[in-house]
Amino acid sequence: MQVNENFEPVIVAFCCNWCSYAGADLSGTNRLNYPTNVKIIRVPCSCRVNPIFILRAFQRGADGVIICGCHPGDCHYTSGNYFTRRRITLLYSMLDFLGIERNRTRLEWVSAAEGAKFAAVMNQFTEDVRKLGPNRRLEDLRCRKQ
Amino acid sequence: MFRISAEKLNDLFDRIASKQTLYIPVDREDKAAEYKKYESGMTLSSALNTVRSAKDFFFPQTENLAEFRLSGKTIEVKDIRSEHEDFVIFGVRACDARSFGILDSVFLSEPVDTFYKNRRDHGTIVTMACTRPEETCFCTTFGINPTMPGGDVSVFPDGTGYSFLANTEKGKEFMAEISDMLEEGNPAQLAKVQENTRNILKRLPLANLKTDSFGGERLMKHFSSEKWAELSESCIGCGTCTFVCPTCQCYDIRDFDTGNGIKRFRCWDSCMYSDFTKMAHGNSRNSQLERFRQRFMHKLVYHPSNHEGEFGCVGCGRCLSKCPISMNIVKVMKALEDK
Amino acid sequence: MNKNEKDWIDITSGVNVRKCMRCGKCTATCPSYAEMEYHPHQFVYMVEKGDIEPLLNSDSLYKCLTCFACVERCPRGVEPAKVVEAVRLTAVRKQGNNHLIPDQIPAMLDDDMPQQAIVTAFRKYTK
Amino acid sequence: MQEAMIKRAKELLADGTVNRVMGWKKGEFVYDTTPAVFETAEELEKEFVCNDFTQANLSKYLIKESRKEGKILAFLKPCDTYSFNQLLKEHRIIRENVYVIGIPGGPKLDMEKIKAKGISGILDVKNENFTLKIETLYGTETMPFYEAVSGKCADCKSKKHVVYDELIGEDGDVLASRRFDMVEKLENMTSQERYDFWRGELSKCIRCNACRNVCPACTCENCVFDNPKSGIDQKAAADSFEENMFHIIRAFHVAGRCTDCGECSRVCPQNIPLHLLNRKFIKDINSLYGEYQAGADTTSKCPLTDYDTDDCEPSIVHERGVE
Amino acid sequence: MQRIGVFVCHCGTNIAATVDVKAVAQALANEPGVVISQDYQYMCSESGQDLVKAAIKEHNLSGVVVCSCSPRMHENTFRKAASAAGLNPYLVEIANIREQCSWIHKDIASATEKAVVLGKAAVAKVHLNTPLTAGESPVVKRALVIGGGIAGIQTALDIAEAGFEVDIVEKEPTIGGKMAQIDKTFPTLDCAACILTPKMVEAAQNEKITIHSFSEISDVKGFVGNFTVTIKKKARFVDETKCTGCGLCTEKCPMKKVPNEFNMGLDNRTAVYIPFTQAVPKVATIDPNYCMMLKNGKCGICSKVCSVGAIDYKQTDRFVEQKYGAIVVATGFNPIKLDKYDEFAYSWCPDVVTSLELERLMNAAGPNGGTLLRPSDKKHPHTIVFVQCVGSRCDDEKGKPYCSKICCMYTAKHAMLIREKYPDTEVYVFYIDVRTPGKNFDEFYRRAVEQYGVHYIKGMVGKVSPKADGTIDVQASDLLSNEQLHIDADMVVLAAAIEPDKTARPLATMLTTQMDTNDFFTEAHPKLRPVESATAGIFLSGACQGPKDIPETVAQASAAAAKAIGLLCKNSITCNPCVAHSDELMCNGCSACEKVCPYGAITYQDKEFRMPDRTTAIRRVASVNPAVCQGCGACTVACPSGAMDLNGFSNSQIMSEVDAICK
Repeated sequence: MQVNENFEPVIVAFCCNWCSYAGADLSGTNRLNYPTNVKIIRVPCSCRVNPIFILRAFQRGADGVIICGCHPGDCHYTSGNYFTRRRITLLYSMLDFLGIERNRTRLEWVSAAEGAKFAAVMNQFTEDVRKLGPNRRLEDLRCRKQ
Repeated sequence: MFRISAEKLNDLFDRIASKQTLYIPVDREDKAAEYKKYESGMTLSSALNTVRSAKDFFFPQTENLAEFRLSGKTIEVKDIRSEHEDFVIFGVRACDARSFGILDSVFLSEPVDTFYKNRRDHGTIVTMACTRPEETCFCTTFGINPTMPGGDVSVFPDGTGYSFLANTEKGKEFMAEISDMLEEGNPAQLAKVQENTRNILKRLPLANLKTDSFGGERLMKHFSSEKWAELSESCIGCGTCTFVCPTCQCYDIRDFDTGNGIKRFRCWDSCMYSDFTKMAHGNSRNSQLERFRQRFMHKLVYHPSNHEGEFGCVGCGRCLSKCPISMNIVKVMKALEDK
Repeated sequence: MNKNEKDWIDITSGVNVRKCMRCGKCTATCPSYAEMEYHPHQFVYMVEKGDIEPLLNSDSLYKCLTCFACVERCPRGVEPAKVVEAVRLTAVRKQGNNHLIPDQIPAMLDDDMPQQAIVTAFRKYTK
Repeated sequence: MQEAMIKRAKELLADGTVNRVMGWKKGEFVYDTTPAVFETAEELEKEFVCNDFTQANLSKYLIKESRKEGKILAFLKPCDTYSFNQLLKEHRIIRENVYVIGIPGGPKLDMEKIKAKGISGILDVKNENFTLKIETLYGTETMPFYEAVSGKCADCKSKKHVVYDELIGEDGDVLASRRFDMVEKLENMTSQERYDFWRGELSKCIRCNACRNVCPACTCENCVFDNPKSGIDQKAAADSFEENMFHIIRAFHVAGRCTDCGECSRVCPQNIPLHLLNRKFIKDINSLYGEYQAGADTTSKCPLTDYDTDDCEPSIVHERGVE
Repeated sequence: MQRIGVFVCHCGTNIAATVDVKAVAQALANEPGVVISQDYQYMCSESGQDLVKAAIKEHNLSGVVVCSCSPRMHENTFRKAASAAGLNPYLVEIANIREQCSWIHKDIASATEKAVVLGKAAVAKVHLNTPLTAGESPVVKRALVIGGGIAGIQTALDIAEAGFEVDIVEKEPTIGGKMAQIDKTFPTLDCAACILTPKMVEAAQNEKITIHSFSEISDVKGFVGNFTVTIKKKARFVDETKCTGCGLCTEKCPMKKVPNEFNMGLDNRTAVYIPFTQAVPKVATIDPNYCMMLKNGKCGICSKVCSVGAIDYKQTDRFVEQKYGAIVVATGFNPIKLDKYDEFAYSWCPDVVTSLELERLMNAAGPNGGTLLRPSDKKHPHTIVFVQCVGSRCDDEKGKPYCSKICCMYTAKHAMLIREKYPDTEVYVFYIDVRTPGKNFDEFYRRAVEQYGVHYIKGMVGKVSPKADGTIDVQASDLLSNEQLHIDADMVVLAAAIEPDKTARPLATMLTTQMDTNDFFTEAHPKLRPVESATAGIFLSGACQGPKDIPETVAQASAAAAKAIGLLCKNSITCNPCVAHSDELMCNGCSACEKVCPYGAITYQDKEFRMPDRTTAIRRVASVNPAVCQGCGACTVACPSGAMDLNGFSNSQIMSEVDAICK
């Protein structure tokens, strides 16, 4: 696949308020860099992420979507991330089944203590998406930037 | 009448396609036929009709109407209309050909729908006479003669070739372009084929379906019929009948916020849908019975009432074969007709 | 410290020597203890320090029975036997030939030699 | 079969067990049967039909019918009983108001498959020893019965009735079907091939909503795609994205609830193999979270409202099969 | 039309150094609905907040966006400020341009661009914010303490002291827990019973405290301030109200071969029993697994000898339902099972014992009356080997990854006690590390070495092999002298790791509290809220939260009590308004939401609706109890019809953020 050096992917990260958002804050507190491409949306729990939001992001021009939640067993709401894990596994599998590139979607568990992991995950994910190039298979042409 | 032999049909398509966009019905993998933009080597479908009707060419399922953009606190409106390119639809059956007239009566009456007119002006309709009608066909009920299909140019298959007859000015222009490829017709052979078709038409299971019990003057009788409840009870309220119908012309206008502006578009709507003509106060027809009744009343009563007796159905039979629960206009007509 | 050698051992053994918490249970459990100049815990510790040269030159390498008692007992899952094995492998590769060649082995066998030891020996010397 | 059903229905009407009968009504042709409610013995005698073409799943109608006055008799094929059970589980059907008679299932026939053979002008279809004798306007044609079997019956998962008050005919067993073969075939394609396959299929969609409206799992009062408040309502696929969106979300919303009754693909006027999307979810659920058959009972937890602390991670999607 | 104010904070140079704050303010000023966009040095400062307040009043703002640090930092600050200025606090949104922008990016241009996008997303969201009002729910003035060990007793006493009713639920027939089994305590070497038993009696006599012994929790419903708990009072076949604890039945019971769990199975008890003399409540219990009468209806002696007629063979489990405002978990710990450690021969050599067993062997009330004798032959042991870290600090599935914390100290205590009482006995302690932080702890351990001559050897025991002569060969390493040792020991004492009680896991599920992978309850915050669980109204006391010694346990017990008292003092508590709600017109009653709700906040009811077609219909619809809902949003995704939505994080709000970011 051709890598366009100038391609700057748009990446939407859904982070649960209790672990991953705090993890993202920690990576900021520790001044750990990750690309500006990543924009975080705070949700109370990873289980709040509706598959519709993920598709919506792709529709509107996102090139990658990542969901971050508490590690399984650590959910602030006890079980939210267990539901997330099932739902998102199935959804990603379906997107893959429809021929959407696998590396455009990811789910990671990042605790409030894992600032370094958060930054590393975002660096890696951004690179993976950059390699894929712009999202063409699940975009809405009407929303493409002129 | 001029004729081309079946082997040379694709040469003819190549010629037409070299001048303007040509659409012909082709078979899909699932053996259903659909109109496709002609590319060299495509084979004309032998199916009687396409799943989707030919109305799509003039009244597509979605069509952009305008664009707006917010810049600062002002709204900028962008007119996106442009002249449509010339195109030819080949192989339209008599029923679909008639449907254009019905659509015209809606879209071309004042105020004229310029989007529709634009497409209509640039489209040349080449029809194809039927030789193997299906059991679901009932075009003759509405006075359509499938052996004389109309359109700008009529094409008559005779088994080994196709005869061409121009019906309109546009048709004559079309014929002039291809005249060098045509040879003299064989009226005798054609007459035999037509005779054969007429015989089959008489034997069609729905050949005796009559419109006598319908029309504008029968409004109250049919509207208040007790039959609707039974007829509509298993309707699932989908839009299949509407969307495969060549004469249904209802649409909804919607705005889509792209994030960089608004695109205003129209798209087909179905009176079978629960949110059809939803207004501020809510819906005007709240039960499936009312919605179901609307669809058939429109075709059989309101349309002839508003358009000089012309029914809103051409008997193409698509809804008969596509309705998920096999409820259709024929069953409605039979239930409501005078006994 | 020979960093390359250490990395090589880390990779070939697949062992993270830093997991060792210096409890010595490996040595406490080692049946070859008396024969060994360097004991299992020393292997782990010295590899961690990068102090590999003495190990390479020691006979201890070949005294390990690869019985895996240390692997079984280690509370941290360090797997000292694998470290020993990796060091041994380094030695073998360094010398360019084997400590023993398989043909030499039959002559060294006696009736008391347990079958397991013979199998282990073959495993060791035919790398 | 049809006679036995009519006879039993008349008995139950007569003794007051039920006041209505849900079945299928004859049409203009042999194949265009319509789900219908019968209220009298005369209607049953005259119009009731159960033949090779009575495919429609009646379960969904019982949501509405079970809320009416009195009890209704419903004839359910094995596959329909799964839908019925699933609807019971979701509190959509009032069980007391339905008298279920299990009837043998298919294989039912698909007219489209007969027509795809180039047979047209069909006047009658008779099954003679598993050869179809088809009367047409253009003479008599024959074809093997099994080549005309509808897609949903060809992949039949079970001939067992999971819920009924009484049975007409024998009860069957859960079958070892090969229904996941096509899903597997797609899984083994490359991502690009899969994309092309689905683009080809989904671009045919005319958004008639037949799949959704017929689906016994789609019983929302107001579908998100019809509800302007949802922010994702759409009336037609104005962009290929919307085609994908509709079918992905619809499949997701019925995931773990879809009984694989096959109605979606049966009714699709464009013959899109929509059931493959649902089957993909079923296959994934079975392989990742343990065998689960929606509608097999009314008590087990739907895999999507349940979890196991040891569930696999989504990375499994990234790791398996072909990219 | 919205009137939104945007406030961009410099945070000194924290933000301003890498984000062009003026440009951000300018860019956001052009967003629809924005009527004022300002930047300021420190938005969170008094004057910064005044700026926001003034703008709210002056421009009659309908929404506020603050571009500043993480909302986890100052969201509350700005909500309070908005509230003070008369704007509903939930109409404030924070764009995190410090932690998630200025601090992680170096390039000013791209960081500024990102800050603008984050700001736009917040503006887009605030457009859809709705005023929310936090509800209130009353607090039941009664606490439940689960577990009647020293932690539970201390917590209950403290809460009762503050004047609130407390119930203790203990699964054993008596309260007292592990401490009741312990002989002496470190570092003072005073008698455990002398400390514990007066507290047990105090708890029994305190009129505010109700003890449910031999009871378990079978169900927990409700939420902070209003829990409804079902307590299962297991059948003990003795009427607690009649039994005087005279013990006559236990003397007469013919079934005398029941392993005595109180003495770690080192001796036997009778089928009807009182665990120990100072048991509270001092009531007999019949063990149905051994009682002849209950097993085959033959015996009935206890019933005959009981002068008060307390024996009731027909007794069944009873369920008591009670409402509580606060729950304290004090389920304690147990030593792990050592049957997987073949190398220590624990399973088959009676002279290899655990420390808790040694505790009983040395106890005056223990099986040997306080004389230390080998269990196998009742001989006096001359060499005793202690093995530390058995199952602790293990990276495998056999043991536990954590340090059990108390073993170093109790082993020093045991070694010291043995050397003091039996100076002829040699004591060896094999250790990996000696961990004795704490007041007077290291001094204590040094005393064992220096004053009592205990042999501390750095190394681990590799193999314990009982020999034919009755001694035990202990093969170990001495790491400091780089040797493998063999010691002929008479007894081996294993410092088994401790683990949370097995009842804790199902309890956590009922309480919807979190546990770590080791089944210790997780505190809400290790430093800020160490005795609270993340679930409001559930507090943690003692070793259920992590390994602890007695002083720490008691300290935490009192701390948990203080937290519970703090809650019980309130008449009502404010609820989080960011809760789910269901649109009844959309709800189809499928119950998917109910099944994923971890709090049981969703209930269904049949309601009559007027349908669009002018008929009425009874429909089953979901409703959310806002006091119970914690706002996770699991239900919103489970709901296929989109009927369920979440205040503060609604579908449309999140989608508007997505749109703004992807634009």
